[in-house]
Amino acid sequence: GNKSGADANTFVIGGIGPLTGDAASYGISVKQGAEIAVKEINDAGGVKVGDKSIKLELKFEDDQAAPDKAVTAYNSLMDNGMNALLGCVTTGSCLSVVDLAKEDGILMITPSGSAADITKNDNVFRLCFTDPLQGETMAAHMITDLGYKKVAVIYKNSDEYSTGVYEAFAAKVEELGGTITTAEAFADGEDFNTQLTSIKGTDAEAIFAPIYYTDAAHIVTQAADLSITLPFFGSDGWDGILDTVTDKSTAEGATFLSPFFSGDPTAADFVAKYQEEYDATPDQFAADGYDVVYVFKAALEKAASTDSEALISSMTQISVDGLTGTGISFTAAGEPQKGAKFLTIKDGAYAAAE
Amino acid sequence: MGILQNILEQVINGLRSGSIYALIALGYTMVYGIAKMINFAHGDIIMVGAYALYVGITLLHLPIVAAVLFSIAVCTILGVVIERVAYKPLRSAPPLAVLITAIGVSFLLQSLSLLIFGATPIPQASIVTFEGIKIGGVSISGITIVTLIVTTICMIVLTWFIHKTKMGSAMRAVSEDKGAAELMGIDVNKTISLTFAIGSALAAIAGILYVCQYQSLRPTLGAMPGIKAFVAAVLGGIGSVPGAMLGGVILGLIESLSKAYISTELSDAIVFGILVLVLLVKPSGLLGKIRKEKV
Amino acid sequence: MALLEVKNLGISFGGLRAVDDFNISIEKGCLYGLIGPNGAGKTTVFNMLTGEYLPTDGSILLNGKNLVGKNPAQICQSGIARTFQNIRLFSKMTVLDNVKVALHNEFNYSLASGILHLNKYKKTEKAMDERALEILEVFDMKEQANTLSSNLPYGQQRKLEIARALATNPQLLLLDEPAAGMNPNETAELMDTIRLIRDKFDITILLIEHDMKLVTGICEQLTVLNFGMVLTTGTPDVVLNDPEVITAYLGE
Amino acid sequence: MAMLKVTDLEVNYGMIQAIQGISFEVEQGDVIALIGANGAGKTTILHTVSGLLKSKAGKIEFQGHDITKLPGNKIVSLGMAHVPEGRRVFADLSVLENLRLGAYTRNDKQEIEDTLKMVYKRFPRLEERKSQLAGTLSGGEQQMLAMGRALMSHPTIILMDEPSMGLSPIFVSEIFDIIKEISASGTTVLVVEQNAKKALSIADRAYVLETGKIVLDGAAKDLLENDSVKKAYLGE
Amino acid sequence: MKNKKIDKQLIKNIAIIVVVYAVVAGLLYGGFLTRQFRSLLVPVCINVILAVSLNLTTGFLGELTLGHAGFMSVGAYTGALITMNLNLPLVVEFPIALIAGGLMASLFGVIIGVPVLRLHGDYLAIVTLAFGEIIKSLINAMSVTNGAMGLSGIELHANYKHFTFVFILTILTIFAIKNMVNSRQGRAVCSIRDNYIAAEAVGIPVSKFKVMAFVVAAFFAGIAGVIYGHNVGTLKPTTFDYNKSIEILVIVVLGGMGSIKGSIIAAVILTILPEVLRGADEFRMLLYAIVLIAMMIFNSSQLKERILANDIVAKFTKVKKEA
Ligand SMILES: Nc1ncnc2c1ncn2[C@@H]1O[C@H](COP(=O)(O)OP(=O)(O)OP(=O)(O)O)[C@@H](O)[C@H]1O
Ligand SMILES: Nc1ncnc2c1ncn2[C@@H]1O[C@H](COP(=O)(O)OP(=O)(O)OP(=O)(O)O)[C@@H](O)[C@H]1O
Ligand SMILES: [Mg+2]
Ligand SMILES: [Mg+2]
Repeated sequence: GNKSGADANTFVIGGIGPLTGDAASYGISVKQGAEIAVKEINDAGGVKVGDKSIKLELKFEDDQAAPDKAVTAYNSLMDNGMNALLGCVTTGSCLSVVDLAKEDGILMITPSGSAADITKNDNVFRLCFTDPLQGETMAAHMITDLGYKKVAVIYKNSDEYSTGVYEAFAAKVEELGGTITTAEAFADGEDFNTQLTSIKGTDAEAIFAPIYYTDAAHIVTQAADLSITLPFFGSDGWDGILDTVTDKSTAEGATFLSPFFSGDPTAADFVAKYQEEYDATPDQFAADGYDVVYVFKAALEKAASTDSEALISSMTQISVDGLTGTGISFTAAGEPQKGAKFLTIKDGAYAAAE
Repeated sequence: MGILQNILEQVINGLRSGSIYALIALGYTMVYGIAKMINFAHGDIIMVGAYALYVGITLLHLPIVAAVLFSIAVCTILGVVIERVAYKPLRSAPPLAVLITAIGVSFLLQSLSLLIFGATPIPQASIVTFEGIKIGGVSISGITIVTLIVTTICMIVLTWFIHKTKMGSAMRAVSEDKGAAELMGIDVNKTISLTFAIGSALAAIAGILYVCQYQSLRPTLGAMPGIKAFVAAVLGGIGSVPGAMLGGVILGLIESLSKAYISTELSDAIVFGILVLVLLVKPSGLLGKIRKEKV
Repeated sequence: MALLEVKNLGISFGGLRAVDDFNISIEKGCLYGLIGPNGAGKTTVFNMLTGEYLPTDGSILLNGKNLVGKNPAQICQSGIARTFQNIRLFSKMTVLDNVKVALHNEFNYSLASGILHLNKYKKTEKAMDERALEILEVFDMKEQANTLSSNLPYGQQRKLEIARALATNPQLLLLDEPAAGMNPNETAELMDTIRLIRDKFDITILLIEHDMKLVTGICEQLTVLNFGMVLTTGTPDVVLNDPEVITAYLGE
Repeated sequence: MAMLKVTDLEVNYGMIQAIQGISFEVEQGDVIALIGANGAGKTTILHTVSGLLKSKAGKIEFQGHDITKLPGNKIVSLGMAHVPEGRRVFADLSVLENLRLGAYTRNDKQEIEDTLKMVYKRFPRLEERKSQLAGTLSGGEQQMLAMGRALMSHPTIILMDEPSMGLSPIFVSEIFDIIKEISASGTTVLVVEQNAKKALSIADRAYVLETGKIVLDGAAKDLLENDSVKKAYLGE
Repeated sequence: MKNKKIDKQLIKNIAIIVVVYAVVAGLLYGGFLTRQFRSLLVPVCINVILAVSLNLTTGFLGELTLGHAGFMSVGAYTGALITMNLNLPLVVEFPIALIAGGLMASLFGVIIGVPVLRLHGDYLAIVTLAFGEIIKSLINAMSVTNGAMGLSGIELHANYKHFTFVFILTILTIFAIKNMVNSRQGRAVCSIRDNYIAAEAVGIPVSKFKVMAFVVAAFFAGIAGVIYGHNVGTLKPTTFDYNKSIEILVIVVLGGMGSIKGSIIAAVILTILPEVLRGADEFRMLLYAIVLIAMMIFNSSQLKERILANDIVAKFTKVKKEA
């Protein structure tokens, strides 16, 4: 193949995520966030690796969120001289390439693949929280911190992320002495009236919806139509909801876990750049993509080498101040160590929950 | 809250999505019944209609009525152009070839809108401001009522048009035998274009009401409703206009009630299972004629 | 005992009584004609005999066995084959394959030997080819064996339909207007062929035809149908001189 | 001037040349018969004249217009009607709807009603069955419908492809009477028939076709006496 | 005279197979293939198997089938669960998985057979679509299949390293379907497509052969599923949705219904095409759509006929068309 990246002065980061199809918005966000980071770094003269300075190059491939396409995307990237993998964006794709990455011995960091199994190999790291961790954190927050006893759930049973968070959440709620009044599933589509009506028929005190903002936007809108006033809680997928609802008041009071908050002063610079470049407000995925690039940078600097093995072993020794957390570090198991933020929607804007 | 009220609410939820399915199925059946092709791009024309409304209102700042007309015009023209460019060269090809081309057109429209409008969902507020009504504690939203009314009107007009007008019988003639229709002096190409024009205009209306209902736009928004409408049209009986409406409403009701009272996890399996059962009992759909070929 | 014994056969389509109290008895080896004005119900009778339509009443006995309620494939296997008024060939198949489809029940091998091309497959296919060509030979169509059936001219398509029906090895062959669309010479040829089939294959034939030359030329018995009911039955010279038949059907 | 003039017509089906250079003329009010064996190309000629098939070479003129490249529906609106082979009635439409479609190119309601009455008079069976679906008619009934449908357009020329096929003897005579009547009322008729004897007995002129070429033509009554015609097509 | 011709054809086919194999294997094992193309070898074979088997119901039986991916998923899950739980050597467990996956899928083919007896045309198409969705939805809700999380860590028994084996399976499938089509049973199936009233009238038990076509097609789709699972290593229900079924249908129709060679060629082209278009980035799907439409239009255009009528091309394509 044409190993354009083989040149010693560039480090090729391969990205894999959905750029077309139903999940396209997530992949595109990651890609754009990463592009900003790459540009920033290169504009500032590149990464200091040992005594020379090298440039980063991002090659991002579409996998349509399909595991088999992720495999060919991965191989195509390898043909094109990929040095490390930023990806995949979705869990299923991650699982289908982790073993390939292990075989090739390259460093792989997924910005948003949250299933526990992804990091089973020691060359794989993750920037986001795992599904179980999110579920448990939210359960503790709702039951222990806020004192809810009865919670209803809406989750997407065709989605591994949503199901993963839900299952851990349900187990934790039970453990903490709460009850799930009803767990309403959905597979596809934009109509949640039936599920919401069912919830209305129970005595739930709050609704937990571990889903992405696209679906969440429909849910809050339709809940308002049905005059449901219960408070909503979400997972990190909720980030971005305010730009997707027509009436921001419908999302008022919703609380969700997010490592990233576009209103945060520390993110202002990034948000401005992103807005200028792509004419959109960055969401958590964009921030994830951005941060992963900086993690690569830190690892490169620490290892003082572009050698994969050195990079992988330097991963546990770095600490990165990113958009999704300050002082992010990684465990040998590949999990991130960073503080979770609860965001809440207040007066039609995101705010840090107290 | 009483269980009865809950059931009633769920029925209304069924009507809410069912009325949309019905409206989409009407346009679907129109093209399907006359051009004898499963127009897999129909759902995507709905998507275009929805985006056109957004462009009209939000980007061009048109008044609502003008934006609606703009959306209808865009879809009508698009429908005719697609027919001319992609389907007409395949007039003498087997029907499945046209079906695949339609799938190609569907991909094309989706990727174009992805390129133009991006993947992030765009919010678009409803243009229906009518609040809806409340009967005995159960409220029916304005948009549901509007959709039902619009669908019913479309169904009546369409039925009348196809069965009572000269153009309508020309359409049915073309659907059976293009050559023989030509021998009657019917301009086959014009008739098929007209079919697509009407079908696409209906798709635009469906797209408009769809955004009003769900208030959000994305490039793949037409895919699911397209399949659901296909299912509804077959459930109601292929080529039957009232059947399409009935099929859509029933599909919505089955969906809602099975989700509410059987299982949300298995609701797709249940809905499709019921569909299979209905077709086993009535092999030509609810209102379809059984036409045994004369031997 | 007659080969075919039909008693009180009747069918209605909605309000229309298309065939009513139809009786016919055909002896083995007979060349029997069914005639009558357009829309009299002749094709409908065929459709009931072959299981396309379920009669509203009456019975159909072939060799004393009742056929009412059986499906077309079963009836074919019991020994009745037919051609159609509007030709129905397997249009995307060759002439030879059209005939071989009809040999389906005469020759047998399992799906496995078909997929694995076992010896049984090869032997049987060879025998089928031979048999099919033998039948085509009768119709002088051996040369066209590898032609796509839809590319045949009309007259040959009709002949192929007869050949295909013959291949099912029937006892009774039903022909619906075999000479339609043929010119007088071709019709004369067809008459010879029909006689030949009857003699060579020892088959009983019931045919519908409007071409009087063919009817008088080869039919030994006639039944005239009018408005779904039997007008008269008898030998051609008697039937065709019946004044009622002349006014209803023949004219002049 | 000839009403219909065909010059050096050639027609192909894919690679097969079905018509290999044919010329003929039809005069106003005449009955012209085309006879020939199966597969000679009779149907192909009619299809090409009425625009359902496109010719490879040659020219077709109708009432002075060059219609070679015109689509079928335009040709029909110039006053041509075609009773196609295999009847091709609209099976899912009622008899009446079929007939009304025959008058698609006409606009005067009253005239259409009058023609409808005339057709019903000729084919009473059609009136009896006017709301039956055409597909469930018997073969002969469909043939009547195809004929009636063509008459509904009030054509100046009518092309008939084996109009007597599948009709009972009494109706065969009736059909030929109708052809005579139509022609007497000024309509030109171009008829393809297997029943060559009957066809020649009512025709003015006739053409004999063999594998895509005209091998003989002349006054119909002369052809009736022609030995080779007698032998090949009249079964004598 | 006919037999000789068949034999000649057979020799020609075998020659083609040997040449194709030699070229591909040479490139692969000689290390000349890029990794991208290397990882496409098995997917190409899978799509060939899927397309050829779908051709049986859609091309030869003439029934539009929109749920082929459903059968594939049944095979994929069955096979994966077997190898994940058996822990026998590859040579033992993988063949067991293949056969079990195929059989399980054909069992579902029998279940679909019931509606197949009563319905046809678009009504049947909808029912096949419904079955595909029902299967997906059940897999999503079941615990053995691990629901939406899917299965992962499936041993890679069928990735590019096992290309020879997968290639042989593909060839076997092609031969099986081709032989079936040319058998007495296959003729019966085709006769139903061409004119089912006439088929019944010459004594073909129509119902039996419709079901048979579905069962055989499902069997091979199941095999393709098993290979799929053991190539990618992960399975999730959404992979086998209606879009996957459509993808296979596109291959069959583009290749020409009832043409096995066409299916093979189209499967190769349509699997590789989107990958070749990777360079086009965000315009990839757009280009894919345009190429697809253009190919369909060209396929039934006069231009194609004219090109095919050309002497040299005709000589060349005749060889190809005979199968
Ligand atoms: N499926 C049906 N539904 C309604 N009417 C029918 C049906 N089949 C036949 N008929 C009617 O029954 C009558 C008998 O039809 P049939 O086809 O048996 O006539 P036929 O004697 O064969 O006439 P022809 O010589 O013209 O073919 C006709 O009037 C026809 O319209
Ligand atoms: N669609 C077609 N494709 C290929 N060849 C065709 C097609 N239609 C007709 N032919 C061939 O063209 C020639 C002329 O056919 P045509 O139908 O015009 O004959 P015809 O004189 O009307 O015969 P018939 O008396 O049987 O109706 C025949 O050899 C026929 O096989
Ligand atoms: Mg008849
Ligand atoms: Mg002809």
